[in-house]
Amino acid sequence: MSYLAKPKFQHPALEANALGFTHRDYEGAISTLCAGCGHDSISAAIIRACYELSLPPHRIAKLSGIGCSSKTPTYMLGQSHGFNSVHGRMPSVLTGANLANRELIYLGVSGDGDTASIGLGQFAHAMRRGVDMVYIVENNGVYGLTKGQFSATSDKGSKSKKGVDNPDSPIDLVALALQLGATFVARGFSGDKAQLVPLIKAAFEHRGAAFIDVISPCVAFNNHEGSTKSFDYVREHNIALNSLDFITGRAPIEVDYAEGESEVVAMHDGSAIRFHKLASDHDWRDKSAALAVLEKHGIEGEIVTGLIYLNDEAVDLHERLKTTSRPLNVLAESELCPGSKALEAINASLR
Amino acid sequence: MSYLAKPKFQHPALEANALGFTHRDYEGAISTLCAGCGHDSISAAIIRACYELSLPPHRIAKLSGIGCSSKTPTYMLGQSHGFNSVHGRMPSVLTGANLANRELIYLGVSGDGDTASIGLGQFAHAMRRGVDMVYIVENNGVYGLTKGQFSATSDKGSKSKKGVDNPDSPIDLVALALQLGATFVARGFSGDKAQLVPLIKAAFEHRGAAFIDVISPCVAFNNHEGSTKSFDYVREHNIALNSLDFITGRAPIEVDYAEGESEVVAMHDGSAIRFHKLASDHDWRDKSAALAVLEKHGIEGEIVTGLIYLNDEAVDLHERLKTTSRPLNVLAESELCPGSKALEAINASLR
Amino acid sequence: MPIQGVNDFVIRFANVNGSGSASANLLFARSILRMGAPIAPRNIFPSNIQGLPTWYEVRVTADGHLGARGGTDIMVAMNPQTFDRDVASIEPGGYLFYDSSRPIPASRLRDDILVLGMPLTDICTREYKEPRQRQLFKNIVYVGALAALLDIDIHEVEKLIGEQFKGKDRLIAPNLRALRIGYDDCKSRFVCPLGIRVARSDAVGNRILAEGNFAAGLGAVYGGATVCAWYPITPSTSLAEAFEKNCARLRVDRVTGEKKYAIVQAEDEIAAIGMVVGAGWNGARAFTATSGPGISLMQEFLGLAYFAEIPAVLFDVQRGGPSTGMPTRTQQSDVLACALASHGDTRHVLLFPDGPGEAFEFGALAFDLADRLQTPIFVMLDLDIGMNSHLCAPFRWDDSRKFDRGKVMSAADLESGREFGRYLDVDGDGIPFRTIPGAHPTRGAFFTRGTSRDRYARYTEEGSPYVDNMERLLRKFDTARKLLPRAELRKAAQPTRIGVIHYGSSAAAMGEAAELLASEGVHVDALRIRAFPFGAEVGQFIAAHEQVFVVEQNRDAQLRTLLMTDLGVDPAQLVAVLHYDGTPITARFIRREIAARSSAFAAPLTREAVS
Amino acid sequence: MPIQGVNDFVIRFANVNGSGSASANLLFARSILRMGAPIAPRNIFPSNIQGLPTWYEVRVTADGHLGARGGTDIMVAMNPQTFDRDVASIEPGGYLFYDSSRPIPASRLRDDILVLGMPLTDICTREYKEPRQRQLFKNIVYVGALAALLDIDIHEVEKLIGEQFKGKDRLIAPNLRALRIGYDDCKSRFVCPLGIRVARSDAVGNRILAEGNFAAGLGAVYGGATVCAWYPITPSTSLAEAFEKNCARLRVDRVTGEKKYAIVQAEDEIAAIGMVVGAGWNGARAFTATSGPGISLMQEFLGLAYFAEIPAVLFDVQRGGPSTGMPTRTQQSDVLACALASHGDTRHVLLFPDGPGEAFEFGALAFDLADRLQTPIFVMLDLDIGMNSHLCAPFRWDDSRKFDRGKVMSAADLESGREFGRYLDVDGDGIPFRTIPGAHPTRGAFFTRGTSRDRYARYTEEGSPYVDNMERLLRKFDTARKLLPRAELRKAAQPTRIGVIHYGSSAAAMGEAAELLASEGVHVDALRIRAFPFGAEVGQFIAAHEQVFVVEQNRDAQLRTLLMTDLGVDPAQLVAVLHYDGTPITARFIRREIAARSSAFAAPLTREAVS
Ligand SMILES: Cc1ncc(C[n+]2csc(CCOP(=O)(O)OP(=O)(O)O)c2C)c(N)n1
Ligand SMILES: Cc1ncc(C[n+]2csc(CCOP(=O)(O)OP(=O)(O)O)c2C)c(N)n1
Ligand code: SF4
Ligand code: SF4
Ligand SMILES: [Mg+2]
Ligand SMILES: [Mg+2]
Repeated sequence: MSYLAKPKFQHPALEANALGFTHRDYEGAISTLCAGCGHDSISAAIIRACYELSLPPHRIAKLSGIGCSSKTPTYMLGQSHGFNSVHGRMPSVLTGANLANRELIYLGVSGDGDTASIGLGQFAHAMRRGVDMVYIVENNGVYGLTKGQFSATSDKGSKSKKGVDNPDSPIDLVALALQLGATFVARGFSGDKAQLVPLIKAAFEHRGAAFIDVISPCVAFNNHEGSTKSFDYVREHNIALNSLDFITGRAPIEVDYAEGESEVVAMHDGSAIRFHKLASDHDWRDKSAALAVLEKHGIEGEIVTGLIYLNDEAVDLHERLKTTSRPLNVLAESELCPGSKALEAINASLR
Repeated sequence: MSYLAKPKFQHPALEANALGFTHRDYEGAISTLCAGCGHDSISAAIIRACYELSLPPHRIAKLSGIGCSSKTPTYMLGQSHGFNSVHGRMPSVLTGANLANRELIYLGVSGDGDTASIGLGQFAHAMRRGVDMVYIVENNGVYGLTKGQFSATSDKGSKSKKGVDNPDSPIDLVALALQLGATFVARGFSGDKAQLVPLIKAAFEHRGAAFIDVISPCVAFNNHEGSTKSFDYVREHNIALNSLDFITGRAPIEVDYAEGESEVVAMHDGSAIRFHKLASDHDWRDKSAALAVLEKHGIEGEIVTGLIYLNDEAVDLHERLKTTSRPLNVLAESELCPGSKALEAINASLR
Repeated sequence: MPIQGVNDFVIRFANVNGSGSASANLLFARSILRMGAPIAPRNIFPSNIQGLPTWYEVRVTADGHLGARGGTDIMVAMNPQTFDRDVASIEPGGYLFYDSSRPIPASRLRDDILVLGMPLTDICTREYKEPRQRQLFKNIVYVGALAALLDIDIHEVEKLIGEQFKGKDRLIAPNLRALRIGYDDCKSRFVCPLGIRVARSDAVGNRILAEGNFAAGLGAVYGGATVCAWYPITPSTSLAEAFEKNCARLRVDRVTGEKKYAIVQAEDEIAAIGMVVGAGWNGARAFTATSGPGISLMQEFLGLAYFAEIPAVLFDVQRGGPSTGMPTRTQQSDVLACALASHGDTRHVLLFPDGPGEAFEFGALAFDLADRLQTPIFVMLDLDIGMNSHLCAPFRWDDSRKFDRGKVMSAADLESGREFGRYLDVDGDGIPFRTIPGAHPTRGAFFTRGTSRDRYARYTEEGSPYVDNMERLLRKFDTARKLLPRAELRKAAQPTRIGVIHYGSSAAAMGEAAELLASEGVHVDALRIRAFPFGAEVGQFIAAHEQVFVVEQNRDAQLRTLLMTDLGVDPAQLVAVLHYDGTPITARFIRREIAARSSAFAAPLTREAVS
Repeated sequence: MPIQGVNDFVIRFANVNGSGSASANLLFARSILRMGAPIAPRNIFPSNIQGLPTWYEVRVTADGHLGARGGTDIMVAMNPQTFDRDVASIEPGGYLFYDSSRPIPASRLRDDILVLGMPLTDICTREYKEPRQRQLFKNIVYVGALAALLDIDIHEVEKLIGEQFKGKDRLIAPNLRALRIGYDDCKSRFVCPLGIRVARSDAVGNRILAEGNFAAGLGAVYGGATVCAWYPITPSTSLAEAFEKNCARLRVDRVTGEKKYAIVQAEDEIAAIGMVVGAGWNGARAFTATSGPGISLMQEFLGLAYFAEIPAVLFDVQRGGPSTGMPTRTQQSDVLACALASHGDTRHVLLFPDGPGEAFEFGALAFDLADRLQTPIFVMLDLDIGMNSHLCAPFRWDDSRKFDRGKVMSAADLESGREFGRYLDVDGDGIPFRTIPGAHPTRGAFFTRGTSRDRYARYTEEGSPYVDNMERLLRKFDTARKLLPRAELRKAAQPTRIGVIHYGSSAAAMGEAAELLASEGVHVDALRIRAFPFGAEVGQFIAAHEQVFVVEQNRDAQLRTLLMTDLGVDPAQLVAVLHYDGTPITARFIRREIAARSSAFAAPLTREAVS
């Protein structure tokens, strides 16, 4: 269990944030997912996070692959441009978009099928390149949209709705992201918004590849007894390493913790995260420790949640490429086209 | 450095093995790779291993993707069927071949570009499924055949021949294979045949997904000062965890170790591996330890070689699928086609 | 006057996805079948799991016209979201059946139709406590009501309920009760039956009702497929599932539980076709099932399989393209993507089944062809064939039939010293011999690659062996032409200069359209293409007609393109008739198009509803 | 009699891959250029890095015939592996220059050629100590010898050496020495010059010698491309590299070192095109460079880009297909794979440059077209254009030219309240407006998807908005037809009923073939296609000729297929002339084919060597 920092007063639905936007300005079209689908809770958490961070909605680009999860960008951030691309290839589309304009805020939404099966390669390489983005996998252990086949994150021995055991070893996307060089790695649970919203906020403020695996039960095909991705199972096996508050320069939030110690970590952009350690003594700066904690709890069938690894000194793709600080998509002709003089010199060298 | 068990007498080139085949019977066409290419040494090691194990050449199927490395199956095992498929997709072709006939011995050969870039997804999923095979990556950190671009295994900061630094974090295929469920994971060096041949032999005897990452310098494009995949660099930074002898039931080999302790491990098929611990006290049964040892030496720029992880109780793909023990490709019509009677029953159910 | 018709009307159910209506609607449809009246049911569903509009339509057709007809005679409007649209879509003189629990203002109804309101929700609220029960049984209640309205023998419905819940017997009684509630209430409320109704008939005969995907999956079992590698995608998923289900029933050793097949859900379509290629190379009969996006992803491997000559079978259950397009709608728009799959010069063999019957037949035959021709064989289904149930002749299998494994050189052949060259055209038909890996200790091993090589499979970069090989592949393609199922001719009652070429799921609508046209005095000979490359009969047919309509369910006249390139036909002779909005093509549409553009049609056209 | 010719012969170097011969051979070729004689050099290299046979051929052509000619007049046989083949391939009366250090029996030589043996190895062993030096300088020695044999001004070669090693000055002297050794030794050994020789000329003019890949990469710089995502593959790699090299020179801020471009070597072609699509969607000019296998892998994304209307540029440097095929050989065999890329109904825009000049021009233009048409634009090069150096007019750029960014609705437009519907055909040309993400705080955001939607980009599964959209895409394609580069007509000297259609790298050979034919009295009008879809002029050209040959470098007459489908031309009118063995097409080949099949050709054909 995690504890959410409760602000001192209630936000009414229409209260404006620092930018003057209301919560409604971050909402999207009405969801067409199944009633009770975990994905809808994640959409709500994203909306909340963006609202609370006062992100300008139109400066967010939301991209996804194909699947129920990948449909969700339609159901949030109606003022943002969105791109529901092809199955498993959101990472490359997002990378390209990011190359074109480094100033937007990139949100990638994917599913476990989309990321761990068909999209595994792109996922891995986007992490490795340090693309500045928030990459959220809405992980239900099944292919929702194609009606309930096992996905690659489905645990060995987990039962399908039809009662068949999954024979294959699961892919732990958190462990993979860690190993591949993601610099912000976390896991959340769609049923625990209190933990999830600050994670998403922190991820947005991180420069580099931020990955959040959100366990998100599929009520239609993977919420039964015997599934290790059902609401009940996840609630019972959730090991929350920490909870955190995201503190912007503008609006520090007073918090009231129930237990444990806390620690404030400054982020590169002047904001800060306040960590509140919970289940274990996990050091989120230590990659090996992170892998070990995953392995240890994994063997027990437990699901580690919280911020698992953070390296806020990350160097993102643009820094690696040494791209100009201005967005490439606004550079003018005069800056891009070398003109006839330069061409004459080239011609001369070819004689 | 590792030590090779020297048999008591020299094998002349034409001495027959237990099956009556000579070394020559395991050779292939003349290599068209660059003189001195590491890949040729690996081919020689594979030939040696197959010869020493007395594998029937025609019962081996050798498959590969595209690249200099993937060309090598032509240069070995001339009596075996080979399949030089498409770039990065050897794992799926091999999986299909294995499904068709579980009785052959499958050797997959790939390059670092072939496996860690375009083929990462297939590599991961083949490991995860426990396809019974020996999967060898001839890892030179570059794309040899397309003339020297960095590959995804190239270390951060490693210099290209043209003098450019690699900005991206490398993918460690050994760590990935481990995490994805490979049950035999090793690393070798093309310059150390003494260590490599027994590793390959042990891999062949392992049932399940056996992965060997073999560092194999590219003399044409990645053997210069500043490269971390050059002969010199690898020699200087090689941390050999162990050396091993592969002991078949038929022909136990007497060994003469130079240092350290040794241990004999029985394999599922009655053969045995004799481990000889070298550099550190690595326990190859412990996955977490294996990951930790990789991480530790990785930070130092050192290259861990030897048998890194082994789980000989692995359950291979066919066992998971509960396929019949006979090869699917020999099943007769009478076994496969249910005939008109069964069809009548089906028709009845559709009225 | 309300529409009249015995065993001849279209009923449409407007439901909400995931509300449990599907099984009730199927129950309704099958009860008509048990009355002996031919039906053509069709599902129109969204790309979503729950909560969106979905429709189910049943055409009851005494004449056995199994294509979609277009138009709705009676609408069962159960979805408030689409109510207005649904009401508007009823043919004048038709019927509206709806849940009148919440009053609907007259302005939202129509006065040119007969409106039948029944307070279904109220009835269920009265009869059942549990909300889920209320929801589920409401569906059965309306089936009961429809039985009354349409004069369906209630005992047939009862019998079906008994069969359906066999094993879950405690569910039988409550379902029967719900059925009876609907039936009785309806009888008490309206004059039954309506002008449209069902009457006992023997027009169904021994025909079966099957989905094309089921049939094709079963065909693969009969064709000896042992390896299936696939990746889920609508509308092909149920094909792989049908293979699995039938294998589980028919191919598992009773004693040991061992399976005589292997099914792998691959990580994507590239891996799926890779596995099929690997298995085919290694001598197993292997297939994948996919749809358009999968075909796009498989292109590179398809070029390899063409060039390296690997047997493989692909079932492409086509949906609306391009891109993700309309994943739950039907089209025939992958014809070119399959026929020309891959970069470079390639040509692939396609089969076009017209429904479940041929889906079964070609589903088995494809494996013989793949082995014989050593190349990928595409079985081109579409969503309409694959996911809708169609009435068709019972599946048949000749027990004396043997698998054709094609030209495989056996260990004995090799031992006898017979010459083996992997790409040697020994018989002049362009088809070389192959060996199966592991066959012989010292002979017959060869190296397979997608790069060019000589007749003995030795690597070469020289131009002339390359050309030699590419020309042999053309010869092989000509051989294919002779081995494939012939096109099927349906001659007009009278000699005519008008021909129509069609294929796949257009067949039923085309047959009906030909009848409609004939009744108007326009006679057309119709040729149903069953395979590509085309046999000689196709060229002859075109040559024998002045004007040839090519009926397709795509925008770009894809088969017409193949007719031009494969047979050298003048495009001026081929008039494209194209229906591609994602709904199944109808006889009305074909009739209208041909009538409008036929040189032989003189009578003025009356405007009418077309879908 | 030995072959005679001034500035008119073909020389071929037979070397071993990786032996350092490439730069020596280039030095040789450029020295002829400096003499003012037009040349057409071509590389024939294996798919391997070191140790296999490789050839370099220079056609010296006073008449400026820049296509491959076929046949070799003088062979520089430096590769013992291929010696016999090389000797056999010399034209009767030709010349053989070889390393006579190891004696070769007369039986392996020929007496209908002039044999010139020079003990190159012996000379180098004598002159140099280091084995590597011996190897490298041997190449320069033979360049010196050839200068003597062919009467090339040695000072031109010396000057070139000076330029080449500028900055590495200590290498100049030893190279000059090696050159001189060869020159002097040769003069002392043989009667120089030979019957074939080089003479000063001014036929080159201000032309440049450039590779098409270099030109296209440079074109992308001029066209304003800022994002390049690619995956290495022969023969396209050098295109991305040229972009990088030129950007590094021309687009890096001198002060900050910041780059006004981003190049990502993707993990594969799917990711490469995905990045291009993402960048194009986000308003950057983006491209990828690839070859056939990459095109196959990109199919799904290409369907998305077509349907979602994303600007993108692809350079397809075609090689021998299908599958891996002949990776180091040239073909035009991806025409259909590109024009029809993806499942579903799609049509794509192709540009066909004829060499480096248009590779540069179209390389820039493609970005304007992509933005204007909001769709992928394919620039179809091939290995011959891309990786061989061609003489062409200097690159030109009009500084008053502005990028055409197409229909982008700006923040100001949106602010002004102008109506925005992403898929609204406001102008009737089928091209809708788009907005760039982030443009305006509250207006103009839309959702991009590959599923069907209405004119305002709202998701829908209904048939009629889908059809509406697909029809608009056809209108847009017709608009493209009008915007693309016109086909170029080369009228015969006399009126003729024979037409020839050709494109891309066949241009030079076609021009020469037309001259050859004209000299035999057969006049042909030649139309060079520069883009697909075809402009009206193409249909008119075909209509105006009785017989139209379509010259292509593929097996399946792929452009001919497009002519039939796009223009409705009767295939009977289009005679395919197909050259596809992986070598560049020659004038001799085209002439022979047209002569053999032309209705206008009466004269009997003499048998001759063709390549
Ligand atoms: C190339 C391709 N293959 C297959 C599909 C079919 N498909 C749609 S969604 C999906 C799986 C989605 O699973 P996941 O990403 O876990 O999303 P979920 O629906 O569970 O949220 C598949 C296989 C497709 N759209 N494209
Ligand atoms: C689909 C596709 N893309 C690109 C290529 C070009 N290509 C050939 S080999 C190769 C890289 C090989 O690198 P690696 O696997 O490391 O092998 P190496 O040559 O270094 O042994 C590439 C990109 C190809 N053949 N196919
Ligand atoms: S099927 Fe599952 S994942 Fe999809 S919307 Fe329904 S509950 Fe959510
Ligand atoms: S290029 Fe490199 S990898 Fe390829 S053959 Fe030469 S040395 Fe080996
Ligand atoms: Mg999922
Ligand atoms: Mg490599």
